[in-house]
Amino acid sequence: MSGPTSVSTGRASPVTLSQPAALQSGTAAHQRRRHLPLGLFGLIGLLLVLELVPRIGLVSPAYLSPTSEIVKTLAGEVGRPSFWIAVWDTVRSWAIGLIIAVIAGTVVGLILGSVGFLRRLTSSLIEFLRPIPSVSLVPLAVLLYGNDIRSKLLLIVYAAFWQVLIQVMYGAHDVDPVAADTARSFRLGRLALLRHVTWPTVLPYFMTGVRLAASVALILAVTGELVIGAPGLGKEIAIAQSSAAIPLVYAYVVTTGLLGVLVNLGARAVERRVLSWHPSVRGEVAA
Amino acid sequence: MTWLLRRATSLAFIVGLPLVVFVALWFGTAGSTNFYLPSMQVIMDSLASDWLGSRLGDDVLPSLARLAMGYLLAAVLGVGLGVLVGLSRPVRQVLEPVLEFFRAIPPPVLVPVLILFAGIGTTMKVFVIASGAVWPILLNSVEGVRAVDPVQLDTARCYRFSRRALLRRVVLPAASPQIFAGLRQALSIAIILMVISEMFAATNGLGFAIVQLQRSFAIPEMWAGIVVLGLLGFVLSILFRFVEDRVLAWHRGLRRAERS
Amino acid sequence: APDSSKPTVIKIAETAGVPAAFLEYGEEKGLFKAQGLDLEIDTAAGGAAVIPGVVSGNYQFGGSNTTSVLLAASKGLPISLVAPGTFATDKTDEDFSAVLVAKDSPITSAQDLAGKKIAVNTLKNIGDVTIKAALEARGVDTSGIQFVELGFPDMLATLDAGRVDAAWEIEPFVSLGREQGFRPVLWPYVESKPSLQVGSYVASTKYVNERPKVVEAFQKGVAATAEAIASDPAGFRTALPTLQKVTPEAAQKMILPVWQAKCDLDSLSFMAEKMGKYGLSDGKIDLDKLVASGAAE
Amino acid sequence: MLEVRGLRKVYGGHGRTVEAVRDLTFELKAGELACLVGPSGCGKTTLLKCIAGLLAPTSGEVSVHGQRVAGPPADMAVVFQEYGRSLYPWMTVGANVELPLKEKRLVRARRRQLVTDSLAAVGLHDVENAYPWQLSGGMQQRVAIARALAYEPQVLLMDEPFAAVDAQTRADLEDLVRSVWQRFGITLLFVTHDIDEAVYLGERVIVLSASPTVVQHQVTVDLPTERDQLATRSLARFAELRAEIYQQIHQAKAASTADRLAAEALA
Amino acid sequence: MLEVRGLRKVYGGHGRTVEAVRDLTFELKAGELACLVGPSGCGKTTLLKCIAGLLAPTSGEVSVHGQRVAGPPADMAVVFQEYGRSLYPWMTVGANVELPLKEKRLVRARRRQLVTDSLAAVGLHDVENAYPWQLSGGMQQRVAIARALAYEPQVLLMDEPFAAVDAQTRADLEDLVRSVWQRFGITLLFVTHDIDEAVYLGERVIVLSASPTVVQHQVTVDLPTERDQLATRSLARFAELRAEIYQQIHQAKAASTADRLAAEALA
Ligand SMILES: Nc1ncnc2c1ncn2[C@@H]1O[C@H](COP(=O)(O)OP(=O)(O)OP(=O)(O)O)[C@@H](O)[C@H]1O
Ligand SMILES: Nc1ncnc2c1ncn2[C@@H]1O[C@H](COP(=O)(O)OP(=O)(O)OP(=O)(O)O)[C@@H](O)[C@H]1O
Ligand SMILES: O=[N+]([O-])[O-]
Ligand SMILES: [Mg+2]
Ligand SMILES: [Mg+2]
Repeated sequence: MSGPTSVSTGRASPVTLSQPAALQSGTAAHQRRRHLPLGLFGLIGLLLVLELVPRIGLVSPAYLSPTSEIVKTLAGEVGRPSFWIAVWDTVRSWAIGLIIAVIAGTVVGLILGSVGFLRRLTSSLIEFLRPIPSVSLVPLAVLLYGNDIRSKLLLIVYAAFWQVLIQVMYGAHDVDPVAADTARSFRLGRLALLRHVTWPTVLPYFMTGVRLAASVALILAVTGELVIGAPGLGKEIAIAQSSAAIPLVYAYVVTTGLLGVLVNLGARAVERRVLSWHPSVRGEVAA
Repeated sequence: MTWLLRRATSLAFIVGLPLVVFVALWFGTAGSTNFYLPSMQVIMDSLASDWLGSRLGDDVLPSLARLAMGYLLAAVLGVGLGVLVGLSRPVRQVLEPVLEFFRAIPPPVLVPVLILFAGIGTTMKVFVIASGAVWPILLNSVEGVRAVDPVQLDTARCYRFSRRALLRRVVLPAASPQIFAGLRQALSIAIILMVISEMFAATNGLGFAIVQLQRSFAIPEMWAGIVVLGLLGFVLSILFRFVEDRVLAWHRGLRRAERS
Repeated sequence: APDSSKPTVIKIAETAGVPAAFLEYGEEKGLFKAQGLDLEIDTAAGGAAVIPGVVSGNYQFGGSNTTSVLLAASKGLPISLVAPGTFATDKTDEDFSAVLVAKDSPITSAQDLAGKKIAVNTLKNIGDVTIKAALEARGVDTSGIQFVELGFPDMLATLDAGRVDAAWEIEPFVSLGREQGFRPVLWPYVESKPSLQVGSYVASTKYVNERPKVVEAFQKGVAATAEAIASDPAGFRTALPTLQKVTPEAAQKMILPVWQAKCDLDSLSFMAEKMGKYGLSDGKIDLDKLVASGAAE
Repeated sequence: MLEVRGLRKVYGGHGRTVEAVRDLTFELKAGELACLVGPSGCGKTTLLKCIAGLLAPTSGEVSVHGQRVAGPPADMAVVFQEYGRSLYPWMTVGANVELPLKEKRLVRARRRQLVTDSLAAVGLHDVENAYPWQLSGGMQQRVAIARALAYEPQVLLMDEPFAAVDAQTRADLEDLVRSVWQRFGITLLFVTHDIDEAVYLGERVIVLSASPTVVQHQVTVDLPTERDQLATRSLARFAELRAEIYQQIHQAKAASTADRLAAEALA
Repeated sequence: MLEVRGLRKVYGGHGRTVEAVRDLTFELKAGELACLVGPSGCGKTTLLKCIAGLLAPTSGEVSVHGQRVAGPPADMAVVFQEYGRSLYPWMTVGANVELPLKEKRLVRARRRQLVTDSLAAVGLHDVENAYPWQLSGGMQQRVAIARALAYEPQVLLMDEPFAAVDAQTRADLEDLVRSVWQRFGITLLFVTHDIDEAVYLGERVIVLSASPTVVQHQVTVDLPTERDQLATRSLARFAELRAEIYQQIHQAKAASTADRLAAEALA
């Protein structure tokens, strides 16, 4: 019911906050059409700032290339197969690593989140392992797998796994007791409880976890390539850096960022579908 | 008596599994000949001699200071921006792609740009930490705010709460369970970013030392450093839980009461 | 023994840029093939993976800087030095590595570096060791110098902003910096020891023991490539842009390192001694054990 | 004072479009107490939300104090049907009642007094320091009522406020509401599904039809102003009024069923 | 069939220890329909949760079918007071009703039929595809009832199930509950705060005292089995029973007030 938006509520104190859906003008379709351009404005604004900062001499263009230069370089790269091979290398390891992390994180998270005993038993070990950065596992990864994709995967999975795990655990812990009591009173089995009550409650947390994991995985894919030298965008960045090709560095950085935006657009679209019933989404979809 | 028993069991839960894993590793790695995977005993030796000695003041403390500053900055930014973005759809629509763009840029490639603006000192490292830790806080704040019960909001609006009161009394408390989920996640990410930030332009710090040890092939010392990282995360998470238990006492109580 | 009809495939990791171009040049000219080797070259973006990769057997050979190799050896890593990599020049005003200062910096000579803040890409490695050695050779007090770790690509901007006093750069950043007005005040490699052996190829001790013929073939390939470049430097410069991400202009202008057929034991013991002196290693590095047969004269 | 003119509200989305309210027009004079009855799902809550400025009508308008409602008007309090969710679980009962008073910038002493008095008025003396979730359903509902009373509103909207309390308490609360209304001259719109309650409480009863909703009927309650649970309810006029309204609601439902059957026949 | 013996429940924590239920002992025969009344906050919901196996008693025990209750017993359905939260917002109304039937492994056709029938029985024909949060309070409550009915339980516990529905619908639902009870021989425990409703519905009315709660009184409702909203309610015996129970509850509250005053005087 609450489609957060800003509406002045008149008289004494103008409060800008969540308004019932009906106060929002326009139909669902209309809003969806408006959604994209608004986001584009934001991106365009950012690009403008990045164009101006080196142009007005705030930072020397030798170190921070103006947007136009980056776009030009990027346009040149896009025509090359090697660019797409690098993108593919990164995206592939990202996707595989993410899938592994999401599945493992969800399964373990659901189990730990709903079985109090196991959660208490493992919490200290988790708190111990979680802050260990993937990057410090580089020697181990290289030792085990060299600069093979599996090295990257180890780093990606290790980093992304925790994101999903923690969110899912918090979510599984947050099941509405009345909802759970209802299920129990109808003698829903463990699996049915999981599927029909726990999982829908976890879903919003899970989606946040996946979005966090997706970007952490992308970060680790690129970082892994940078540090280990496994093929992909990160390696291209490192090579461009070491040959002082500044616009090229930024072109690859921008590519990474755009990948991130794409990933999020996808996640949002999925979210709108699977969470259409949730207060955070239903206001936005309803007229 | 029961109090003592409760304390004892909760302690057993905390140390139980780590102890088992430790013992397993101790015997599993005893007599290891792999240069990169030394025996637990060697690691523990270097932990005691090296890390609990001079490095504590030289490397661990400066790291902790930067960590604290970066985490605080991330928390303020994340909650502040998160509430703003969560409350207003236009703001969300404009900012989301920009935020996602930045979120996808790996800190190691962001660092050179940060160096341009923030130099190579502590400021830069604090920004690097904040730039990574802010995301879970931001995302969870946005989602937490968006999921506030509509009836609770309607109530506040009816009583014409000021904007401030609405935020402080309704939106933030209602979103606080999820905000805390984000803060907790950010804590370990901040530690990770602390390590990454110290890979650039550093002269001391826990992350710096670990990378340095790794590069100079002091492998047992490096593993000992990683253990210190883990211990650090562990201690901080206990501190965190202490705070969380107080701030979210109502939520715990609510859930427990309803479950009892 | 290498079968001449079917070349032995060798996985080798080397630093991106000019060092990797060296191997690629030799491969392209068929100089390794002539020894029955087929190189599969991995350009390591960061150096972190090379030596561990060699130890674990993911690579048969790896190129790294000499200091790192000696460090690894001093910690007891089972590796052998099988061939030389790059060498510094013997000209004290023209090398592929220099300490630069900003155009308007008050620092005008190496003497002024005392007590200053200098950026190096890796602390406690070849940069600070050779800088200290070179300055001491000139009688400068190095005790007050503060080294800061910074990536080569980030140094010029940082120098420009005045956040460090000087920066130890390598090519192509040295040429690039000089074009922009940065001034070299010290040539640490050459000035600590002319024709210093900067790079080295290593293999695991186990591999050296088990496949002496392959090692020998590799040494011959390196020697032949070094010879080819020495006899036709222009040819190498022309080939550079096709091998690595180097622009043709930079390839023509940049100062190249030197390659030689055999290791320079003097360089190695010089480096080992300085490393001991500056506390990088706890003294004794057994060079006899480290350097594989056939690697040096 | 409170005018509803041509109000229409259509809910859409999620594959379900409902014309909750079709065309409502009525008016409350300042200081009047009217009860609103109508079948379940006819749009009573919807109407109240529109009056409270929480929901924008599809067409038509609401005005309070002669001003068109665009957001929650000043000095209006609402007791929500979903009482449980309208209390803040992170605050004690006392803090829940006090918070709106803080927002009204009352001084501490006055606030404390209002909190204590209003909780006592709804029969909750000793729960000030409990959390809402430590209370039974009926107790929670009374806390929500106490909060509205403590606010000392000029306009009070109550949505089935006694649904979860026992008969005895309910009778007490009914008398409380009437006495508060008389004492402070509040304008009060009271939604209930209990016809006896509507007659007992109101000066007027507005009967809504089944959805799509219009005002089906209005009955002026010509009972004496001073009311008494036993005496008033046993008046003959009480029974008449009760019967009249019952009859109207029955018709409302029948009509809607007839409508539906007719529609189905056509389809 | 359903036995409650010496049941005691103390809530603790958050600086507030409440002895919600002190000592309850009563019993329901198979196929009996008993109504439970008592002042707000006296522990009716608490008792129901203990019977449903959702809450462990502090002492005493509950047994169903001669078996001690440790978890939710088979073939028991519960309609919760917090109907809103007991419906799953992520499922349509139809799916909410159908879910327990799936768990019961009924075939699809049978499930569909039960869903349609039970929704129709509570007067909701056309909301199967709506989400719970698109419905009015009273409609949500009826969905919760429909879900319990569709489950075809042997034991049915209902916690103020008609609190949010209008008088007419309420009357219809009361008759529905009685007819279902008669048809299927269900054992039914029905919590209400409406004394008339308790008398009209029940074969027996159990009156609880105010907290700390004991069984204050039990009244056998010796009205004819066939009941009719108008005829039954106008019987003299109905009025007598009603008065008796009213009297008892009044006493219960008075006693608790006296207790409290005495306690305060001592303190
Ligand atoms: N989770 C809880 N924690 C602490 N106290 C509780 C809790 N739940 C209920 N109580 C207390 O127990 C007593 C009985 O509550 P219960 O909900 O059983 O009453 P009830 O008879 O159902 O009331 P109502 O008719 O208002 O629903 C109340 O005093 C209440 O404050
Ligand atoms: N958020 C919503 N989205 C879609 N439909 C809604 C929404 N809220 C209410 N409705 C529909 O509007 C109609 C009127 O609902 P409303 O809650 O106003 O009824 P009511 O008169 O208060 O009923 P009750 O007495 O049961 O509380 C119902 O058909 C309901 O299904
Ligand atoms: O684990 N990470 O380095 O993000
Ligand atoms: Mg309603
Ligand atoms: Mg109750």
